[in-house]
Amino acid sequence: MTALLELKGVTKRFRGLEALSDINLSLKSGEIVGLIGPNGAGKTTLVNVITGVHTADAGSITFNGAPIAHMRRDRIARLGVARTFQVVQPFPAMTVLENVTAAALFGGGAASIAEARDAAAHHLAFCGLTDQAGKPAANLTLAGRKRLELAKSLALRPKLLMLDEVNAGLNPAEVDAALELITRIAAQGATILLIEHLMKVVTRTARRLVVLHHGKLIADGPVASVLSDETVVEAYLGRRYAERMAGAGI
Amino acid sequence: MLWLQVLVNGLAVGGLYACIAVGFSLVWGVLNIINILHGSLIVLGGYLAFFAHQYWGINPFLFAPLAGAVMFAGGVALQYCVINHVMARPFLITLLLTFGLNLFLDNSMLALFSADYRKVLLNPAPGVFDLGSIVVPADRIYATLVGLVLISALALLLRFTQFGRAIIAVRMDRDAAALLGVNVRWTYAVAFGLGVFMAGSAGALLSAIFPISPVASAGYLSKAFVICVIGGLGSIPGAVIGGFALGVIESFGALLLGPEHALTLAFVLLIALLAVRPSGLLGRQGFA
Amino acid sequence: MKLTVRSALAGLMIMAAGNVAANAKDSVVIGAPLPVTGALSPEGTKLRQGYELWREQVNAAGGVKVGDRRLKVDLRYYDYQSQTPRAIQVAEKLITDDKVDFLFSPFGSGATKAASAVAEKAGVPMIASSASSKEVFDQGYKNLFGVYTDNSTFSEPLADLVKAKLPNARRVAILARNDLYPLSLANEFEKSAKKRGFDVVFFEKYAIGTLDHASALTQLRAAKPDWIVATGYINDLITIRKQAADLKVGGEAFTLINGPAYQEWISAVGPLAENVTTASWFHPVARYSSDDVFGSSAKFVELFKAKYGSEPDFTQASGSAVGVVLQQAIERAGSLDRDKVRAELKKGGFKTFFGPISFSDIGIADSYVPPVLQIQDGKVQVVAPAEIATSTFRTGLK
Amino acid sequence: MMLRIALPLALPFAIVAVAFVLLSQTDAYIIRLATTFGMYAALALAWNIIGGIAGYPSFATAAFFGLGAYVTAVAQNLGAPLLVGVGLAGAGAALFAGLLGSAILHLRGKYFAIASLVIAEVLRELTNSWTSVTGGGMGINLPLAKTTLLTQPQLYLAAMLFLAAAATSASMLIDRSRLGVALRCIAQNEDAAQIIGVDTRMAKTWAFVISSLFIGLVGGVYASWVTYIDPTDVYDGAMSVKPILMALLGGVGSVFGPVLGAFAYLLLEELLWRNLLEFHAGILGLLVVLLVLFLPGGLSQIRGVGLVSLPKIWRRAP
Repeated sequence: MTALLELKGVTKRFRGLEALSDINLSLKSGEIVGLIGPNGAGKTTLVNVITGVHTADAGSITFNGAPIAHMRRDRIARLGVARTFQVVQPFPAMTVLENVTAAALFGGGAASIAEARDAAAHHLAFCGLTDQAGKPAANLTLAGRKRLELAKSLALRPKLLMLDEVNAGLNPAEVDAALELITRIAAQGATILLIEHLMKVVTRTARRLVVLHHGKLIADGPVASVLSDETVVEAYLGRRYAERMAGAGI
Repeated sequence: MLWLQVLVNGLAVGGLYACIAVGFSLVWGVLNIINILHGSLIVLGGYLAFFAHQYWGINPFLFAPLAGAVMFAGGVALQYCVINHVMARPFLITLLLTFGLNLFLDNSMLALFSADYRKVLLNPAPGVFDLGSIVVPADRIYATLVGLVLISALALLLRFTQFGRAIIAVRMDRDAAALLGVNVRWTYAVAFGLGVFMAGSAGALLSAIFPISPVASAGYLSKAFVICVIGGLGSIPGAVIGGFALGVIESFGALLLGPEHALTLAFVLLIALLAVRPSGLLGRQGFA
Repeated sequence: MKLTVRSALAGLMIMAAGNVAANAKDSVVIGAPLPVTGALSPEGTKLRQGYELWREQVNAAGGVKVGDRRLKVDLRYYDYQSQTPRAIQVAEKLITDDKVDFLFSPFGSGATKAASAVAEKAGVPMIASSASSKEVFDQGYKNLFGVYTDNSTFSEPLADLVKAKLPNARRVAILARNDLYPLSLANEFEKSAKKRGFDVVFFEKYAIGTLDHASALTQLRAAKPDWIVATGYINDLITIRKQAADLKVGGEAFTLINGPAYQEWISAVGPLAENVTTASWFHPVARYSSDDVFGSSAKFVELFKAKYGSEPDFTQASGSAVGVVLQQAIERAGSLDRDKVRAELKKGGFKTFFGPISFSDIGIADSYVPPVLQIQDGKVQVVAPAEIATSTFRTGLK
Repeated sequence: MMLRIALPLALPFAIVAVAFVLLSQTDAYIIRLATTFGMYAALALAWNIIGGIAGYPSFATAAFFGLGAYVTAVAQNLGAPLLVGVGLAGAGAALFAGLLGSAILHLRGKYFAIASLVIAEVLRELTNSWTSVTGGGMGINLPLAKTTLLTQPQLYLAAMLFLAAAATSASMLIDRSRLGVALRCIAQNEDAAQIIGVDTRMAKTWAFVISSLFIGLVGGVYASWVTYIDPTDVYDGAMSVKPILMALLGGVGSVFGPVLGAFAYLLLEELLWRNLLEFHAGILGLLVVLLVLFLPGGLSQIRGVGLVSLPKIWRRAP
């Protein structure tokens, strides 16, 4: 099976500072991959480069056989690349249903507004938002807005779904619910890239783990082997992990 | 020699342009308001200087800071009592508010002072600096010098006083500034007041150079706009650079294309600049 | 809330309807579009002063004599905001809504030209106070009558004067505002100068709204003119005069039109006004005796000073002049009938304080010689024609 | 389905036709006011497409208005009939907007506002200095329209009302189309719109082009109506601000808000102007201030003017 997403030698600089250097990464269809690394490691930059928010300074990105490194964001989205934002990005004055309808209409390729609305209702049900459908998006709770982000992403009928800190700011119960949702999404066949701080989330759902540190990919492999990789643990994960666990009180 | 004189002309008017634009730029940068009122405020400063000169014989170049100070109080009050109510709203709303205020102020001045053109007549006349084949009008040099002193004072105030830092903090991130204990409402009011101060003193500085009339306000506003876009929105050094740049561009435009096309060149450059570098010559990159 | 909105709307409607009140025929209704706000508001104020003085005088004397009745003058003003299309709308409104008998023109050549089309369509005679460009009158309209003489009546005597007093002057520089009247005037000056063998070494236009004239004047200076002519409105000419001095622009004669005939211009430029020449259609030194409500130029000036505290300039005088011309035409016709009044206007021969007024075939006054003026010792002096001159032409500039 | 398309197409025109029949026999003053209303409504509706629905605060209305006016004037002076002249005005403005859009539609918020504001200044300067074609500062006269069925005032009343109806139809159709959804997404969060696959560049350009098409057409009819235009008047900055005021007065972004706003604005403007010779503009300014301070959502905030608060149409179930 060929790779769904293939990054080769991707480099991104901001004012001379290398945010990503020479990233090589390949995701296969149906995989759930965890992407971890401390703040400023370049995780969000990597997502931004893949989705076309930033253009890579060097390297190639291929999605489903098509080069997308210089493609506009909306076209990349229509090819089937969806993402959620660390800071949620709803259309605040629209209702929850309208938000998802818009996503189904454009990224999801619905033929008409009516068809898009039907699809949206389905995705809302899937994400457990049906009873909130008529609310303006701005009135949702944080957990609700995160779910809305997910529903919008699903409405794009993504082949690749990148979830950026989808659990940040949620309480443990909400995190559990979100994880359950992610597992169900994965079951539908989409490739998922899970960008996370919380190890618990990653280890519970992902089989493969990628570690970014100072813009470099320092480890890539099955969860168990990455976590036991001495260099990763000692040079980076061990300290961070410990601090984080202590800080989050988990 | 002709070219040198044209360059000098451009720089001489450029200094005045810088004075016109700084207050507008400050308000734009800190309050995120396009202050349509700015041109009328310049005219009002001109009237203050005119009457001060007529009744008390005060030289307008010396009077400029005083005109600014008087109007500063008015500016603070206006912001605090009126404009502050819509600070959180989209800029279209604040723009319409200042548009309405401008209609009101313009027409009030028309009713109070009539539209007759007036001008401060200095006695003795300041004359010119004659440098052989190049002449430079002295009054423009005085106005530019006083203007640059005031602008520098403003820049120092912003950089080195606690209040100045508060203004910059509010400009960067108003919520964070509020959390750090900055009184945002008051900061906005004073920042607006400083913009009005600069408009008022600019008006006084121009009162001996250009005719004063309420109908002149739109012309000043449009100059301020163009200068700020050239120099960078909300940047004080940018407004100064933009002022001189516009002066020189217009001057050479008139020479190369004929006086009737002086502005065309400036505008064409402006559009090009907007398309390529919307933040202006000195502004920060991005769509802040 | 609902109630307030509804009642407010109702109130507004009543206000709107109020103005269209009945218009019984005990008055002559004259419509006058005025630029009260906007760029032309200084001129609008002046015109209105002229209109008001005339109305006061006529109404104090009982009104306009129409047959054996005396009708009061009812002037209807609306602000056209110095916008020409708005002036057209105002003219239209005055005709159809206020049902005026006659019209005075808006200010200046451009707006007059535009509004004259409306008057022509409706067949309403319109007396133009302040239009002097041929382009306004050559449209073949029958209802337009202007009390100003043609622009060439400025350029010709001035060119004669410069030619006579400065025999060595050869080079002429012309700087014109790119606007109907100033440009038309500048073209006349070019013609008059060329006719007399001058070299026009510089002819440039500047855009409306130009704040700074340094570059144009630098080029003008480089052309080394003996005689400089600049056209525009008062604010342009204040700046041009000042910047010419700033740049040490030389020359033996300096002509600026329209501006120096206004007292505000002289106050604004101060000593720099010395020896600047200009021309205007009226000056308080005029000594015409008249058949109009004023009786003579001197009496008009006296009444004007009594009411407004200053000597009338030509724009203020033109406001009264259109009044007296219309009044005489109505009184001669003995009726408010537009055709009859128009016929009287065409006949001309009005003796007014402004001068003897008759109109050429195209409707522009051609019956008097406007004075050439020069500022001397801070005062406006008439230097031509010789019959009414109060001083002699001085050369050089301060 | 057919009804969803046919109704917005037909309804505004039907209303306008009735209005025309009723108004065309009234006196010239009422006709002039009604014509002005048609013009204001069309301009406000057109602005609302880019400024309200798409949320791009355009100050280029004066630019397209002036451009349309001058295209018609020049075309008619070269011998083109009125209809061709006005058609060219609309096409010219739309084409210009398409080209301009690629240069300035990537700017956001106030940067876009400033860029669009400068366009009118540039066009005014160009028109001023291109004397051989435009007549420069002297302005340009237009030939009187030849009419057979209608009188002159009736012709322009019909034309402006027609444009207002067309702009209403266009707004209603956009509102319930993919384009409308795309524009609303852009207005609320452009980055998010791109992420869900909205071709924002295309959508914005279409909104700008459609908006400018109507503004150009209105400019063309206006030029023919007043028979004389000059650069200062048709590129007047107030022409850019007025439609915004009207839209704001009626409620930004809604379909019928601009129409109501245009009516209210015209009523105010006319009343003040008729009754106050000297200070009408000053009072208007004061009213604008009060409006912004106390009715930031427009007239629709007042109970009793519920007319405009119709539900957003595309929200309604099919």
